Amino acid sequence: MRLHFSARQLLPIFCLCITLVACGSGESRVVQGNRDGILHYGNGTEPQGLDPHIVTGLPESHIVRALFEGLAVKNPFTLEPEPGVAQSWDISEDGRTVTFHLNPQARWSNGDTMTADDYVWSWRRALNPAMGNQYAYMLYPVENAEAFATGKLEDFAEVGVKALDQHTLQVQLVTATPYFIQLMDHYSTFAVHRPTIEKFGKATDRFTPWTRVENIVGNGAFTLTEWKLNRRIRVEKSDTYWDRDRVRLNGVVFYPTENISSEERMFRVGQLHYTQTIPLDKIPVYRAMENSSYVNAPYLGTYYYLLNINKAPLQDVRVRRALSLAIDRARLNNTVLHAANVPAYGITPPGTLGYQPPKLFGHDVAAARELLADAGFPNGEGWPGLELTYNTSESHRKIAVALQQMWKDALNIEVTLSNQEWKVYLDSVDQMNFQMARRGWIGDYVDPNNFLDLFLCAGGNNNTGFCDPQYDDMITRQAPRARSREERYAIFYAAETLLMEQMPFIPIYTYTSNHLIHPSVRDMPSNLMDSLNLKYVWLDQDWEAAQ
Amino acid sequence: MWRFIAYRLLQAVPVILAVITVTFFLVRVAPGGPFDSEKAVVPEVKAALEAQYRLDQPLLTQYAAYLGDLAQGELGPSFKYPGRSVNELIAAGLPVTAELGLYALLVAMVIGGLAGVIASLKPNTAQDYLPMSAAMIGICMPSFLLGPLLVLVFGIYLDWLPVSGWGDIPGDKILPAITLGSTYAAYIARLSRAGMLEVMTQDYIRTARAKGLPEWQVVTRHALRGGLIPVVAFLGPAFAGLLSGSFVVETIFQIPGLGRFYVQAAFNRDYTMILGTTVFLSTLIVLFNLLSDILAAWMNPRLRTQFSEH
Amino acid sequence: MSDASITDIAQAEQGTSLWHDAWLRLRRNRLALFGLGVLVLFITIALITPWIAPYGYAEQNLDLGASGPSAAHWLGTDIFGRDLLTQIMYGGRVSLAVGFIATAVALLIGVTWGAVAGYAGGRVDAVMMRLVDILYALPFMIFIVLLMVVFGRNLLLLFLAIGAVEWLTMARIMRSQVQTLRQQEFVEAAVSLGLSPTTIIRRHVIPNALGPIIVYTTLTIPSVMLLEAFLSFLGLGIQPPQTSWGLLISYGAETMEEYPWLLLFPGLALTLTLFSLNFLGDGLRDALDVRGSRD
Amino acid sequence: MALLEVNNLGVSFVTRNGTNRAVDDVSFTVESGQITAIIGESGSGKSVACYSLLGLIPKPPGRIDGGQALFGGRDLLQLPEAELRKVRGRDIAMVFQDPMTCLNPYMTVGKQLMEPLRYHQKTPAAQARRRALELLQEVGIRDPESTIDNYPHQFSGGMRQRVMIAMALINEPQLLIADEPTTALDVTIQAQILQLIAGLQRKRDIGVIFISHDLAVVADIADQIVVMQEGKIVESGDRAGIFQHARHPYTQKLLAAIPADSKASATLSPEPLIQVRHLATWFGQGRKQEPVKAVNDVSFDIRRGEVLGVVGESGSGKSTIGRSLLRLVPVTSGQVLFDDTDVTQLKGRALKDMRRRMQIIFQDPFASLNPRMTVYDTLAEPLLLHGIENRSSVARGVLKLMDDVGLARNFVRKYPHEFSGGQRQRIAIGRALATHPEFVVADEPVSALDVTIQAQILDLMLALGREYGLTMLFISHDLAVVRHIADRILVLYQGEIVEQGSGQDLFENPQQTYTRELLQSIPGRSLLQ
Repeated sequence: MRLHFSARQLLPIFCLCITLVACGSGESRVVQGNRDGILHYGNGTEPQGLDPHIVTGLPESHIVRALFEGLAVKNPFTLEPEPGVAQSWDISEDGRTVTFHLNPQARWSNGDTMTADDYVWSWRRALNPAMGNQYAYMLYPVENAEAFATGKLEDFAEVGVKALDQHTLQVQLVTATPYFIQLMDHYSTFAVHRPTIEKFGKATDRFTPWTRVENIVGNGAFTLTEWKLNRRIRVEKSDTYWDRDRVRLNGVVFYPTENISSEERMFRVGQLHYTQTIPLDKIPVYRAMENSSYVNAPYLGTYYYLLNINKAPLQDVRVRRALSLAIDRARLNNTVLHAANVPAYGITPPGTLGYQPPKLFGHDVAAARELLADAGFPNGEGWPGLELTYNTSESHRKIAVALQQMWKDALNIEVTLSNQEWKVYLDSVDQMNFQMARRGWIGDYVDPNNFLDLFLCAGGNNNTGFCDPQYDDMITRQAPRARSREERYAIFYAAETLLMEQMPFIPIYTYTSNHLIHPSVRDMPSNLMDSLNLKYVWLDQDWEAAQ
Repeated sequence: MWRFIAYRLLQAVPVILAVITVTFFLVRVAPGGPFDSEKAVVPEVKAALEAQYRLDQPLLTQYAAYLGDLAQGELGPSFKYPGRSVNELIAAGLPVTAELGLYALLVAMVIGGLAGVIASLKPNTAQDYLPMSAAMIGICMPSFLLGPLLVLVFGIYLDWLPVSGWGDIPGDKILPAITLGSTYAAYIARLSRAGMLEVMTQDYIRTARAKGLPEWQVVTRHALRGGLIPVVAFLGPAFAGLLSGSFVVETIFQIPGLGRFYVQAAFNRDYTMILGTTVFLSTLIVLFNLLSDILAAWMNPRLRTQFSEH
Repeated sequence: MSDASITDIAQAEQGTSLWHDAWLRLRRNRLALFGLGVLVLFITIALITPWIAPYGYAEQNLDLGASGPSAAHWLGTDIFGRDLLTQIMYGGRVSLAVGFIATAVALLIGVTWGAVAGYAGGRVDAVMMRLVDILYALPFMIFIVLLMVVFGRNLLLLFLAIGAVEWLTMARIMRSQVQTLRQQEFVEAAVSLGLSPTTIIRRHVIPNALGPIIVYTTLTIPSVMLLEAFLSFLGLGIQPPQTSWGLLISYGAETMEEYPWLLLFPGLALTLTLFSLNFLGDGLRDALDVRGSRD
Repeated sequence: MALLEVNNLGVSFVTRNGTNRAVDDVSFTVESGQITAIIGESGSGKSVACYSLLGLIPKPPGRIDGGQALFGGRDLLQLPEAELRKVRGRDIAMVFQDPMTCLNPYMTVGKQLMEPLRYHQKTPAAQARRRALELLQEVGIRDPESTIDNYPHQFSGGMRQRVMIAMALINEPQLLIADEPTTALDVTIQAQILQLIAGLQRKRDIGVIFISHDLAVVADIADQIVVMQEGKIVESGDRAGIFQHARHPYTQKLLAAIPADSKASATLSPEPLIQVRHLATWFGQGRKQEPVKAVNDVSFDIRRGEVLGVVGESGSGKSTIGRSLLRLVPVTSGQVLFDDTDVTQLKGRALKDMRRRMQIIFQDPFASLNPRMTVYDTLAEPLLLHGIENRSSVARGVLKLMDDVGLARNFVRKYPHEFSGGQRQRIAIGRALATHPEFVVADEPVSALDVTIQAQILDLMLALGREYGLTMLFISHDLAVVRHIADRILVLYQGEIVEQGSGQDLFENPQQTYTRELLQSIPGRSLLQ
């Protein structure tokens, strides 16, 4: 091997390759996309898979909702249910029987007609415990669905879902559930193409390649044309979808944009139309731009700290209330969070279909110090210490550090921080070995019940040790029987007041959705569920003129 | 020669086996399982999931089953990506990481090598300190700082190079390679400087000068070969370091490499994925160590003749 | 034979001991002195930080938020309004501690492991070095992530984990040094005197193998500091409100456009430490190189 | 007109601790067709003078203070670098001391040989290759066709020096400067190289400057001799003038230092201290490779108080014998009886006690002392280890040793790097004597020293031998030195004893052809009585 190059020869080669490269990276994807009707969408992490009955994350839901469609669909502007595969539905007098009338035009992407039997078979697959569907509880309002899903019931025939004929599906509910139609938009209730699945193995098999590009059969507005791992997923307009005339996009490309700073940079150089989120410290920069692409809107979710009320010193309600009153939520939001969110004083986000939660307290340091003194820790003496557990993330750290100092200044108490890696944090919360832990809950459907049922004694996601029979009774028995929405909300209001008096958790803020959306993207409204309906979205080529 | 390679490869098998065993049990000790998620999972569903992936069997049987599959080259299904096998994910990720590692090594050798050689010509003068300090920047600027900085300057302000991606837009491999390679440029600069200084004091350099050759020919024709052997011997460990550090660069530049899969797998307790990536990364490291040892030996004629004799 | 008394020895012309001789040579190397000066300055500041820090390290001023260098805050403040100079001083305590202690751990294990493997040779050497190969083959970053995840996070584990990974190259360098020294005649002379192998290693081999080790150590310290930063970047390093230069740099990197000083000053501290370590290391290596002295 | 005329040349080195004048006002001339020898000990400036003419002294520390160097009508000292390089490559060529390191190990011999030709005269490759083959033939390399493409490590020391000479002559230079070309070679090979240089000089009628520290080496071939001491020329003249009637005391001292006589026979007790029976030490018993039989079935006795000399060339196994006796090297088979106990079977404590009674002195004074231990520590260590002195008395013991070996007491706290080669060897001897051994192996103790220092060390060893009643095994490749110090001599060739006898017998009537060849190769044969 002869190393005979000399420094003189090497220099020209080096300069050559520098000039070759410095010719810019050509036309940006956004400009191309606007011309070809292709939306470039920053989708967060790499999707796990596309089987509606297996996936759990948000990134997966965006793609599954493009490839499949439920019986009903959320209108992106009003969030009210719209006809999907079911062109209409009627609810019985006592609200316990729902009959869906399927749209005869509804087709699978391989041309097969959609039938009611598809739904019976699909719901059986979704509820089958062997499937391991973590969102099976979406169908629990259906009679005996929970029994079947927990293995107590073998025969699926007893579950309240029947195909009266090819195009009529009748569902028998356990009790009147006003939000049941909304659940039909959740992908774990979607129908899946039986022949395709059975071609590759048993119904409940998780390893089958039926969701591969060459095999997948869906019934949504788009079909899957390319999936390059950790690179991009491309879907194109389906020509079998019943409402295809309304669809104005020719295709969508989803990018796994895990690193939020890189995602923002891709947006800035025109590689993305839409970003999943935005780095906290970039918010003031974008907000200052005129006709900025920064979009901020309320989002159906609450950020709060779980309090383990079985562990000292949190078993004393006065301590819990003191901790909550000592926090200046407005100041936290305006400084560290750059006014991106809304301070919260309860669990239910304000304006959830018109429901306004009670506000029992505000930022009151004097009252907080008094409460703490009553509880036996005057000016922080004898304070045993308190540990706040949170999972590793930029914003969680910033909030925790700010609050740690607020408690120190206001109550002169020591709060130590324990930053844990994702799975370790989940394990700590699950095993209740924490004193105070960060928690965020995003609504599955737009109804106060989805937030208030968190703190039921048997609530799977309670994790506070709080259990009040009177509260349970109001939520599980009284509310469903309310004859009108006002009466139901009054019961919810009373229940939430009782809850906040006990303060098993410290609400911090109500989520907001934060995205960078290119001005050329039209009819992609922000809504409380931040839900994406690609059927309505279109790209306006001469967006600059409009500005 | 081939006996030597066969011998080293044979030695690699216990090394990789040890790596698998250590990782297999270490991962299971970590708190949190593959199926925990923020929304509490119904116990029955969790049990069903664990049964599907044979996690409910005793640890030793799982270990034996895993080795059995591994023998046939089957790395098992991924927990996090149902429907995809670890083989498939690695097949997608490995070539990218290896390619990124090679380009980074190239960058490190060019920057480090040039800096080291130039510095060694006039030790302890400005011509020594300037290139060495420039190469030193690589060490004190971590990739999670250098990457974004390069992207800002070349990607956004100058708009010369793409901001992210791998292989889609021409030129998108340059910034990641520089970011990853710069750390090792410093090591290589120091090694090549020391190597060259050592060689320049050798007698055969004086002979070359006595022949009346100009200084730059003395350096390139005579000094370079001997001076750069320590650098070549260092390529093996450097590549190992690059592979380990690659996933930061992969996250910053959205590169579909194995490193990124690995971190996701570690954080999601995707046991089969962790094992699969560890096995492949270790094999890549062992192979590359072997390659750099052979290359270093090949450059030295004395060892080369010994090789070809037996 | 005149009875020589101890005093006779004392008056003996005080030979310049090697370390003393090395110090004389080092003193003439301006750059190495500059490096030594900076290091001593940083270490003293780190030691007396609690008494001289202008502000409490956790003292926040949320309304102020991130502000540039000003009269009140010489190096500006971070997003919580905390004084950056104080953060850098406290960060220095952790970074320098991690840097020096983890490297010391690596030095201790690496030197002894390499010396024994190099001196023993044969089968012992083969086994010991195979173990080093195994650890080399293990992608060490992943090994640390798993270690930190499994055993949770505390500073001691951080030192041990980093030290346990950095000693591999140290062991290899030491082994090759010892193998060359082993053939030196003064080692054979020591054997012929009847000294035990451990004494020979301790008194004759290790002191003569320190040159390259010192140079490598000056490279290890900064890379260990960066490794700590990397672990903290992943959220596995130290816990807030503790901080380190690495953490400050990783936070600064995220907001380098909006608040550049948050990145500039911690970066400067680390770079300065790195350069002074390297100048000192080179100076030390040249000073200790006996060959370069008289003949 | 002289080929090279050097007038009042001055060269000094600017170092941190002051400037020292290496060459002080030196003038000499070199005639073409003659061999001019420059003789001087290390540090006398003989090499610096020649190197500075060709600009081979690195300028920052080195500095030419003045003088002229007329060659072919031009003053070399004033020539610009580019011009000087042309002269250096084409008209004046050099051959250096150590052939093992002077050839580029990473380049084939052929390519290095052709390089000066290709660079200076741009001759095409094929023609240059033919020229190279001719030269290799001329310098005596058999069958150059098959070896020209080999690498340097595939040649022996002597062969490599021949290649160096061929490389120097390829451009038909007018002047050849040879800097101690044979010092690193075995005596038989040294003789051949000396003949080669003399023969080539006559055939090509070129000027040769032969630099050496040993007058004996140039005794046969030098026409003119220049003697230098501490940067100055103390005497110069033709060969006969210098050897027969040297005027300057330093020259006389150099002449006297050449060991010329053989040791008077002393009466010794017949009773053997060491008995070696069928000793064999093989290396590299790999599975398949053929083991190297360094020492193969050797038997001999050493009587108490006797100095047994072992003579042989490199690779003859003489050092291995010494190390085998002291168990520094694993013995393959055979017995070594020391005072009737078999050393080869000893273990642990017994081996350690035995080690006290046997010691070794090495060749290279720079490598045999731990650079990081003061003289005091080096001497105190054996005294304390074997309990010869205790904590309080060790200081006295160290000083006594220093007196015995002739080292000034106030050097006791100094480090090895602060001593000259000769002083270091004295320290090594002191260390060996510390344990009051009965038997000492001296492995080429003086080969690396200048001639005058060599003489002093030999006398010291003889004196200490008598005073301590030592039995000694003296190993060397220099027959003249061994004859001077040894009572009896073993001649070793490829691991086997070829002949043995007293110094006198061996010199008068050598039996074996190899011994005769050895005797013939002693440089300055004519000087010996």
